[in-house]
Amino acid sequence: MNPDRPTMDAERRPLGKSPLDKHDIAARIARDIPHGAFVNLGIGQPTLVADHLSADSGVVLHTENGMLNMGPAAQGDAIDPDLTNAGKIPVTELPGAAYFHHADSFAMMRGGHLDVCVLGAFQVSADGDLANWHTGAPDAIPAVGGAMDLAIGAKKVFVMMTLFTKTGAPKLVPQCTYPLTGTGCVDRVYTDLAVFDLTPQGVVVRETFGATIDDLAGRLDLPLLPA
Amino acid sequence: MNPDRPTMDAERRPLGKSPLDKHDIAARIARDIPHGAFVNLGIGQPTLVADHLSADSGVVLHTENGMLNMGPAAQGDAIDPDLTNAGKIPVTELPGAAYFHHADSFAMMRGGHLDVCVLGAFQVSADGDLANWHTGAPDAIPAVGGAMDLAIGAKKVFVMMTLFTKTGAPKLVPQCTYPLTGTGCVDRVYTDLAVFDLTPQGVVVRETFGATIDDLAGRLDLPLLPA
Amino acid sequence: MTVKLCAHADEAVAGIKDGSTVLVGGFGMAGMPVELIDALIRQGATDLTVVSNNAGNGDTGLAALLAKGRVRKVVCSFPRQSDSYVFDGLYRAGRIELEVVPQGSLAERMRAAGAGIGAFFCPTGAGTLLAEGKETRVIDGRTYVLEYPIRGDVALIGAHRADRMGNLVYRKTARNFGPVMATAATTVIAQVREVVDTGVLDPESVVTPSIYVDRVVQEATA
Amino acid sequence: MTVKLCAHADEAVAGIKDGSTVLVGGFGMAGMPVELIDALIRQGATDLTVVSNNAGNGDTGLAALLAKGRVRKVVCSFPRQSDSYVFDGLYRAGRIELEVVPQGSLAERMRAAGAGIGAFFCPTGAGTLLAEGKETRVIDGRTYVLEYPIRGDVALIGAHRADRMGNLVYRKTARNFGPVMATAATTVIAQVREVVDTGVLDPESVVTPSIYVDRVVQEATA
Repeated sequence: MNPDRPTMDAERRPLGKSPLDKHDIAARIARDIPHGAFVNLGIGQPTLVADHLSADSGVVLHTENGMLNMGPAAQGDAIDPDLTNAGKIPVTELPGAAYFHHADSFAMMRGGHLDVCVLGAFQVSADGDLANWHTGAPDAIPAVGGAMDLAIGAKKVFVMMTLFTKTGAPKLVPQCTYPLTGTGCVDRVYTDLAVFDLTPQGVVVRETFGATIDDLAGRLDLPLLPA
Repeated sequence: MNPDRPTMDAERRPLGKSPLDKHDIAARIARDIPHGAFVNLGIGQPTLVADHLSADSGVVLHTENGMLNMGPAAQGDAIDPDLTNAGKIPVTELPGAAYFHHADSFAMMRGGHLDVCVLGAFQVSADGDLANWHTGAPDAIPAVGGAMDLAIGAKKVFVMMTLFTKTGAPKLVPQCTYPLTGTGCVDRVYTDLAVFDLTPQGVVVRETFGATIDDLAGRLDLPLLPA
Repeated sequence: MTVKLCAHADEAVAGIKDGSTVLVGGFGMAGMPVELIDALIRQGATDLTVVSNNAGNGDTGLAALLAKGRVRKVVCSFPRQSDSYVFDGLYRAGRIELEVVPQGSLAERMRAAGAGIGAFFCPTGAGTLLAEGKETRVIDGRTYVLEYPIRGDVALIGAHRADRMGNLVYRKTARNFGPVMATAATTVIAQVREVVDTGVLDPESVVTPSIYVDRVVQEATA
Repeated sequence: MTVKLCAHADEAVAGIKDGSTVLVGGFGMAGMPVELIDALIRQGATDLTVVSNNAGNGDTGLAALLAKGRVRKVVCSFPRQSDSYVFDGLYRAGRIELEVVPQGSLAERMRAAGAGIGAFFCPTGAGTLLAEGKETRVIDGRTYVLEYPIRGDVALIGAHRADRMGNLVYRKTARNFGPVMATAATTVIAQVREVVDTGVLDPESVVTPSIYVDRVVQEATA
């Protein structure tokens, strides 16, 4: 992958000037995935990252239901009910693929062999706690899937989310109020307004989009450090 | 396997009249292996049991170095350095074979999926303790291989041994004096002089060969029960 | 012992007892043993504990088994789906128990059952709701949760092909939970698309060796 | 990360550090990465801990590495063989440490390392010399020994074929420890008989996926 290549959609606004939409965030994440990395993209918005990985990136996608070197979503005659991703969407296989069973697939995840995983989140805390599986609502039916395994397994855990909820509440918080998926597991948070590194020294703002650090500091309930 | 078929070597003495040699013991064990059983034969004398399993026995041999449906030893051009048994002797593969790695092979053993394993022994105690890996001699180099895994894994553990050492000491004993391979793991002991079931009630003599129960009781330091 | 080749799914599920723990393969529809589940519905066993990744979709398969009130408890990673309304209704009415297990721990706990492991320290879920009440231990600075095996009385799995000895191969991501469940249950029943002669499957490519398989039935719709 | 295809075994073993723990595949000669071991002898790393099923045979391979005094400790299941005289001599002279591990526990401890398991309760060896000093626990009436992962800095394994991405297949019982060791070491180096183009290996039959493999070298004698 060429880290200097522009986002694939020429109509997108240039990064840095204004807030990003989900496609922009996905493109921004794709730029940070090293050449040849083994990557798991969580269900939902993180799957958009795949659209921004170039063919020569050498990135190998893992799907936790038992496959490495997963290809794009299947269309038309290529749809095969035996070949789906973790979101149960029909996908394709690339040359060099391998299939394995669930225990082997999660051993691969839990054993720290994936270089990167990208997950959505309800909340991320300053010390890297992740909440993305359960709203904690009393009538919610709990369902975790592979979220907890992914959160603790990959060498680097990237979160992709908006920085604020629709009602304006911060999602990067001093302490998560939603039930946790994993503790101290998030390395970096990609949002519409900024990219944050969660470090032992604190939350470092690597980059902003249409906002200043001071803007963000005024709306977030935690100290921000410049990069 | 037809449990009524005679031993394969017509020259063998009829069972029951006189002590058995190792081939006789192997034949006697083969008679007790159920049709279609999955069986591991330990290194050394237990491998002789294979010679007494008929082709229609349906017995499937496991070798702990990663194979089910192992065939007889390889001869001449059939020798393949990639295909050996646990004793590192070249063997063959039968139709319906399967290969797997060491962790899967020992998971199969430890998980209780083998119906029978047959092991040699230095000593077996009345309550089923097995000693077959270490003489306990101060200058001996300890080496256990798969003996401990086999001892605790199979549904039925059969021991094949002479009842006495060359110097006349009993090998079926109240308590093992050699270091143990496993505790309470042996179900049945096949010897040159008798077959013993190790039961919660005590040592039951199922069958004798050229000896009476009284003869044996006089030479063994433990109570014997008739079948 | 020797695998039983069954002529019909009803023969394959015969004898499943009330109160059994039934491991059911599949991830979504991939690898789902639909004909075996339908046969289990006809067979009648009740008060079942079902271990499966999901808790049924729509009105067929697992959802139909649930709808008939035959399942006391579901152990799964992800019950909630867009079309899991049968489970959702039973759960909200307090008519079914639920144990949510992280997907990898679900697989590993069944693997432990099949591999003779008594329990294992697993990092997944440490510090979360799903570890509440469980023993934990810090090993080399990391917190682990002690997880115990999940054993089945019966496993119902879907595979691609079987030979006459019971060796199984799967196809693509339909492999998922099948090979693990096959090691973890007392009686393993496989629904396959095709039964081939022994010797046809490549011994290097067999995923579930015959030792794990008790009964095989070829799909009626294959 | 992307596998490195090496032109020579010396390139494949470059950088192995003194004091490393080296997992060495093979069971007898089947699957033994002979050219990688010979290259390690030339490479010079010393004070090694070697984890392998055996402790060398005759005067070549592992035995030659031992004879050069480069191994501080051997972790294995079966050091004593008819032709293990190099190891035997070092051991009796007190010049090498030995940890004997039951063969299945050796495999499972490496699997645990690769699978992120912190420790596991294993029935093997309970009540024997090899469990002395280890934590035990009775679970459902059976005694288990707590076993910890064995991790390698490096694994040297032999496989049959690799593709250019590093996916591996093995052949017959030469598979043995290779796939497990490949999951348990920081740097995994595979000696193969043939490197084929990506896409040639059947994805259903890949035993060690490329994610586990760092360097591949084709045997010079192949």
